[in-house]
Amino acid sequence: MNPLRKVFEKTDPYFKPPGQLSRFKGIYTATRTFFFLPSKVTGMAPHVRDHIDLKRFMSFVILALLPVTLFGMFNVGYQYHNGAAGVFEMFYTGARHVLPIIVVSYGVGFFWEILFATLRGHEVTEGFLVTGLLLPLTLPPTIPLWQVALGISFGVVMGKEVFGGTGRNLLNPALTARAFLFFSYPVSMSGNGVWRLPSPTVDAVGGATALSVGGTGGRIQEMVVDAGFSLERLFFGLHPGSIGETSAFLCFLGALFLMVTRVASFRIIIGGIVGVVVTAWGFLYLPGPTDTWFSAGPLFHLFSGGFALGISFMATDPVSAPGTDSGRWIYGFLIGFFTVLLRAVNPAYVEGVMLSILFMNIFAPLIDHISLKITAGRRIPNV
Amino acid sequence: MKPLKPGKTFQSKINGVPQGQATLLERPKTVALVPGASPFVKLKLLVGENDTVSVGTPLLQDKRDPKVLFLSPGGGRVAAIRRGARRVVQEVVIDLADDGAHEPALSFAPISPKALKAMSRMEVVNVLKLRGIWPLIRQFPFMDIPQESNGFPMAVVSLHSGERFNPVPSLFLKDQQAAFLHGLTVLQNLADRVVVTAPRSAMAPLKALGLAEQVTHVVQDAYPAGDPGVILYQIRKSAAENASCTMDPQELIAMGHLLSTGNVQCRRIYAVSGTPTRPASHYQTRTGTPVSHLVGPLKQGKGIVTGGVFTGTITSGDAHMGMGITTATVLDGVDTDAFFGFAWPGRRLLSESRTFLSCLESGSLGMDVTLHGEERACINCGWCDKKCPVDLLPQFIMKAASTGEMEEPLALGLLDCTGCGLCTFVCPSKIDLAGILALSKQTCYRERVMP
Amino acid sequence: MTDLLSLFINSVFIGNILLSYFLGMCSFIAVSNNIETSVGLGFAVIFVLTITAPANWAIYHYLLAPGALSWAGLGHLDLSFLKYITFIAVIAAIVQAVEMIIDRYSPVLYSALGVFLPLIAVNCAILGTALFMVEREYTLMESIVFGAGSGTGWMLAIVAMATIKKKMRYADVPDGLDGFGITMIVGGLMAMAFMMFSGITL
Amino acid sequence: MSNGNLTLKETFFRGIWKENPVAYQVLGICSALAVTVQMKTAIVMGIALTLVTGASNLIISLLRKQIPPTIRIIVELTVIASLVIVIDQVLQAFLYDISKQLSVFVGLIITNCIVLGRAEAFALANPPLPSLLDGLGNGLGYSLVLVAVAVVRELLGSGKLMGIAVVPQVWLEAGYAHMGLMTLAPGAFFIIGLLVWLKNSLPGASHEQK
Repeated sequence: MNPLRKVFEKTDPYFKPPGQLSRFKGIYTATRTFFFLPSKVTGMAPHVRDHIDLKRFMSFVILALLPVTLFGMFNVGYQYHNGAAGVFEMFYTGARHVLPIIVVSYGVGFFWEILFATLRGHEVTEGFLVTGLLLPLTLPPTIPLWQVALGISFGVVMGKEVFGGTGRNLLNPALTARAFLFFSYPVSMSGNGVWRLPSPTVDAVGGATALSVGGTGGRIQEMVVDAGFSLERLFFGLHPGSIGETSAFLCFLGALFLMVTRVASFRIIIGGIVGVVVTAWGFLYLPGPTDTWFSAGPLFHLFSGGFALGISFMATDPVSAPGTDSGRWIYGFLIGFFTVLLRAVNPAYVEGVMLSILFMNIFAPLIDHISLKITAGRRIPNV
Repeated sequence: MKPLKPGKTFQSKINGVPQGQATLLERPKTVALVPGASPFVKLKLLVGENDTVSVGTPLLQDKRDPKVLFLSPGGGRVAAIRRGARRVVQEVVIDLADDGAHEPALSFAPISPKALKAMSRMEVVNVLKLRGIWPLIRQFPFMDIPQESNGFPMAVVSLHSGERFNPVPSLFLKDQQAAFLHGLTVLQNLADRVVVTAPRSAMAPLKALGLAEQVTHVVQDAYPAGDPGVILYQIRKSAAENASCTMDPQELIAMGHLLSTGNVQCRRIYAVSGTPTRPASHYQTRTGTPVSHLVGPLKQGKGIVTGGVFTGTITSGDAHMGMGITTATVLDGVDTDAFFGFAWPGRRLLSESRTFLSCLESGSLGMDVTLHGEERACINCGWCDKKCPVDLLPQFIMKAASTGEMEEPLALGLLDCTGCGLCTFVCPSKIDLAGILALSKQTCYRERVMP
Repeated sequence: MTDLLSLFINSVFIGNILLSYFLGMCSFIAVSNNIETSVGLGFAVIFVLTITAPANWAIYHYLLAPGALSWAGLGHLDLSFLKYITFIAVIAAIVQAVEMIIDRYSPVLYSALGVFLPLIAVNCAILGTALFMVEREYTLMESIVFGAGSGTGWMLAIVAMATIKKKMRYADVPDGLDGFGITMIVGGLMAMAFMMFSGITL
Repeated sequence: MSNGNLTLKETFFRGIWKENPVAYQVLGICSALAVTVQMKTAIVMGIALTLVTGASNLIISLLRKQIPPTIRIIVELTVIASLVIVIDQVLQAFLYDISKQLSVFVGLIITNCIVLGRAEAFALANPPLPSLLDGLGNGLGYSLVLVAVAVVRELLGSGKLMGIAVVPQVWLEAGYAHMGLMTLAPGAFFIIGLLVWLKNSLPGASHEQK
């Protein structure tokens, strides 16, 4: 017998009522089921069940996020050393700064998760594993840790737990946390100085993102390239930005993995990409300034900023997205549309993808309502 | 003979599909009348324990319509009357008379096809009620015993539901062509239109039996393409057709047999599948035979499901096969925890998702009766509506029904739900969607039909 | 033209009368339990705002504002302190008149909007819009656009809230927070999402 | 809401806590939030509303036998609007800056559900003294919520109380930053939501009916 199982079997009575520790049943069950997937026998038809469960489901999202996370660590180090160091040294520098953010995010988040699970008697759910990793990926590497803690607390409590936990929330908790930090601590979250760790070797002002380029006359594409953001660079990700957002390539790779395994809805992802391409292309032909992101064209819009990360991992959070297929297309498309719109006409929040997703989260129930009305109207009534 | 357009189905290949010809089993010691799972029937017992009965003696009566009788499937002594929750009669067990050759049996007057055509619909209905056949005709959308004797807009006879564990049509139709055709004539008398469907794979054997022309629609070879509710959903043109009826093909044969010969037909072909101790195959024996008689001795850690793995019930070996139920499946029921269950690549794990390596495997996979996870809140992933054969959005109906509201689930098509169980099967949150939908249907029935 | 469009966008999204000025909250909370009703009330608010904003504008600029009565030779009068009582009277009168007119000429519209009209008379979004209009010194055209925009923004918020409440039937809100408290928190989350438009320039 | 057996003291105090108008009666939230970025405006707003509620309750109670039921709403609105005009003029005369900051929200006291609600529910059926106390009590209760929200928003949002910086400079140098969200509209929503939650979780407070 597995020695671990022995430990669980010995401790089991303490956590089952009327055991002394039955108050902490939530933590115990969560730990136990993490190691040993329970296999309750079905009581009602159907008597066979698919092997997929939420642990598997969420661990696939984590799996898709891993390359993004690891690359994010590497890139943080790369930006610090300006590429002038060994690969391992750069990765190590990055990891040293990124890991604490992830640890704080998971630690504080779990505290709230467990507190609510214990107080309200529900299970500790797997959804948080994704939230806890997603939030750090949307943050700049220079963010103070106490702000991470505050952000994840807000996201988990106000974004999720007040609604009853994973599955019952309205907004993506990681995005709620991110938006909270964005509006609360704009100094830590935007501007040119936050995307690169303060480094003795590199000028901090050089740490601007591609989206902050523009507005000084000339053509935006050339200006962006001149500023050091060629399309390849934006695509592969060796440029300053939020920890996880820089590599559009790895984000889309993760998206592809999630689409193939059907964990994420391809309708949202494709819809979002179509939304960006169509809108960006439309703006290209509209009269408007040529020196801002207004006329940057589809490819620059697709690969820059947090769009790839957002559309692959945040927009596809099924809970906060519409539940109907037609709704998902519209939802994805509008996220793309608003992303480009904000970059084009809102100089205050050029990095609009996160807010666009949050905004569409709010309207997801409306989209669902309308599309359900239409679907129900098409059926031959049976009432 | 029209092929129906392919719908959403269960695609995985599975182990334990019954193979080969029907083997004749020896005569069981007991048989039982198991009136079935319809939650709406209120039964009245007409016999007591130790009474002597013949094949065809009325044992039960529907309180709502005293003319609706349930006849005994065996001759002998009433050994036990088993009751379930709220003292509802579940089984009337009959010890068969020792001598198989002299089993007492009632005989009815035969009715020829010609005489049948001359009878009015009302007369046919009365004959069916008194001869115990009426309870086997089920009416949509509640799958209740039909309460009114009006004609049905349509009668759907599906020769195979598409679930691979069900009996193959050519086996139970063999040598029963006349009874089958006679049964169809009865249905033609009752319904404006009779629809007979068979999966593509059954068409060649049916042609050999000379029954291919009877098939009006060919369906996919996959579950639940052949489910009568799914077929009705696909071919109906108007809301009036929602009141159609359906009948199990073997019961249709029995009906034809009873009317043409006057004798109750007590033979059935059963499919035994999964991992039983005897080979997974077809067996011919009495109606209402004990489950253990059918599947053989049961090993530790196994469970028996009768009536299909997606829609049936878990039974014990000493229970008997219910009316209209023709499959028994033995599945593993290991109640052990899988170490790091969520992290295995899963080369041999059955899943409709693509999160296991098994989606790349070409071989077939085993099933078991475990949940494979813990119940969680719905995460709105929408896999249930990707599998629903009648295009429902089960998660929305579930959420609307959870507030006890009735209007919205009905508008979303709740009554079209055939209870195929695929939504529950694929749900990663392990929510029993099919069960919740079935419960709301029952609530709806109570509000509507029995106010 | 661009100015008016900008003003419209501004009043729908950025300065949303409900989500950034907290006006019309009572009916927002009371009515958002039903989607159809919210849509009806939303249209009624748009309708009434589009009419009362210019009406109040005219009254203010020709009767109440400092020097407004110069056409009657009373240019030295400043009656602007009477604006509260005048506006509320004008709104009540217009709502009453509108109710009677649509009852007389369009029973269909009346059955759709009629029940909501009396509710609106005391909706602070209506008075608030009129007061903002005065404070921000809009022109007549601007006041019409501002009225329509505020109404649209209010309707957008209440319809979104109603659909969210429908989705939240599945939620499991802690006891003390259930009802009013969670509505406020959802309102806050909505307000946060709407803030993505702040700073927009057209 | 029977007042048959209530003492004058209870009449006064229940509006402040037990049946606090903002949290319990779900009334008057509209203007409760927009002026809570700073404590100063919140306090002035609270005083203004308390005076209006008290005075309107008193006047309407005095007139209650003369008001014909059919036009009572119009009379009530006229009384309230006149009082608001007075308050507004006083504010403009003596506290011009704050009056500017309060913007249209003083005027919106007219449509504040608390004022009309108390007039309808209490003053129309009770003698002047209890009505006055009821009005003042409810007004104070409203002010309490307003000030509570304002304290949190001003403290967290800009590190000040009544305009005076209270967050030590050392904190700011150590990396503390003000929570900008609190000065924005969503902050008010969150605070009021959490306040209601807190109040409903405390013993002795009656829970709002769903």
